[in-house]
Amino acid sequence: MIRIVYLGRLADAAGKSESQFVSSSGDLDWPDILALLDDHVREGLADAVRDERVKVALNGEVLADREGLIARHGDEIAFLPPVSGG
Amino acid sequence: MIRIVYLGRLADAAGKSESQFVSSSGDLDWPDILALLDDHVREGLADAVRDERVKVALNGEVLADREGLIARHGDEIAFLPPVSGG
Amino acid sequence: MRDIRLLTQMFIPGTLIGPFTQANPGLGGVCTFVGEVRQDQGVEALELTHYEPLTLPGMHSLADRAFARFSLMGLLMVHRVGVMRPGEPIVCVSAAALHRRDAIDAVDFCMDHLKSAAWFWKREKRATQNGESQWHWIEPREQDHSDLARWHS
Amino acid sequence: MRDIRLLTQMFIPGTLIGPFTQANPGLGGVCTFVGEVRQDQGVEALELTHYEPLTLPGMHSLADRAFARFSLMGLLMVHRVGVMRPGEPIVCVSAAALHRRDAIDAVDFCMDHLKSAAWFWKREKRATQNGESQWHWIEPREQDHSDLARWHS
Repeated sequence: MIRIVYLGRLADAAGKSESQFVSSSGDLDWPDILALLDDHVREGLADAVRDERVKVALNGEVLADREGLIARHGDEIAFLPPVSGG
Repeated sequence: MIRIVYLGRLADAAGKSESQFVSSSGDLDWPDILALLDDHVREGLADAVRDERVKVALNGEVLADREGLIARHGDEIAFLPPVSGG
Repeated sequence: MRDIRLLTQMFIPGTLIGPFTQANPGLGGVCTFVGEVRQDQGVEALELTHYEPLTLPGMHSLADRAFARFSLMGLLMVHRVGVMRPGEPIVCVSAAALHRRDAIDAVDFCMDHLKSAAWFWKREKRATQNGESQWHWIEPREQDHSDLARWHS
Repeated sequence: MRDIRLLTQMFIPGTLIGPFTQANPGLGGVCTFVGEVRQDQGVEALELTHYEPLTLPGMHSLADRAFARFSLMGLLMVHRVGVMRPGEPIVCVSAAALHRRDAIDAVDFCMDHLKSAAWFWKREKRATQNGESQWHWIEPREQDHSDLARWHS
């Protein structure tokens, strides 16, 4: 099972704050995950996540190269839009 | 009667925190006051007050030109050395 | 003395600052900043979302940088998450040092980073024309970015 | 809300800051600096002398300049005079504003001016080799002058 967490505006875009996927075919790479977002969460979510300002954390570590992401069973992925303060 | 107040190090130089003078001959100017300090308060006090960094207040107003000071009966003069913080 | 916390419940800054000051005997100065939810026209509530695995470690890393950059005796950094009402405190940063410059600058540094470089997402619930309320995400102000840039030299 | 005071007796900053914050409803942030007598080696007491006809009007004039320079809702400026022991508070400046930048900068501005441009004369009572104690006048540090110069641009 792989857990995906949506923060800030992305929770609105996803319509929920997290999803869980069971990967029957093993590891998931970046294109696999974007496809899952559009097909199983909400149409357009993949585009929202593609925004260059969205950072990706794997198990609590922000990835320097998000497109190199490989998610395995038990992993937690977080999509982090720009922080908002003020 | 004219009251003179010594602040900071000048209270040490004067050996007291204030003096009072009765001016029998009317108003006192800057040279009169310096002479009084040396003769009636403590030798060397006039020199301490001549230090350019010492400011002079007349009745609570700091004088722009201290050497133009004229003190009259009822006036209060304060000698203000550089302030000290830290 | 170092005290870094995320709080999910309302807090009273005075109850943190007194003990913090006592815990740093010999200090020369303490600077404290408390931020509250402003009573802006029509704002009914503020919600701060965080991501636990990043937000608290990020605050600890910020505290490390403050200790490395300034001569501090102690640092208190407390941030609320969850839903808050106008007038409630959001953040309290307090720095104790021998000299005021370090205490004041450390608070300034921490606040600038908490405001625009910490893992918080903020939205406001505002009244609408028709009497209902809607949530709106808040973007950092330009001022927040320029404040932050001061520390990069 | 503006509260400027010279105090001849020991005070507890928390008892001033709580009511001050309450007196400025709708604020976005409050910054507070409290300076205490440091527990420096051998220092037994600190004495602050003031000249009443200049010192308090000078603090009011400083408050006027802070209100003119920053967008403030309130300013609290309390300074002790007389003899103080290590650990006792000397000064408390608190500024309330809609935005943190104004609150923090106003406190910084007031502290820099109180430290080296206000009418206070400060001396310390220090232990000597032979077991007696002596008073020593304190000069402003070079840092105090450079801190003050920041505001002249």
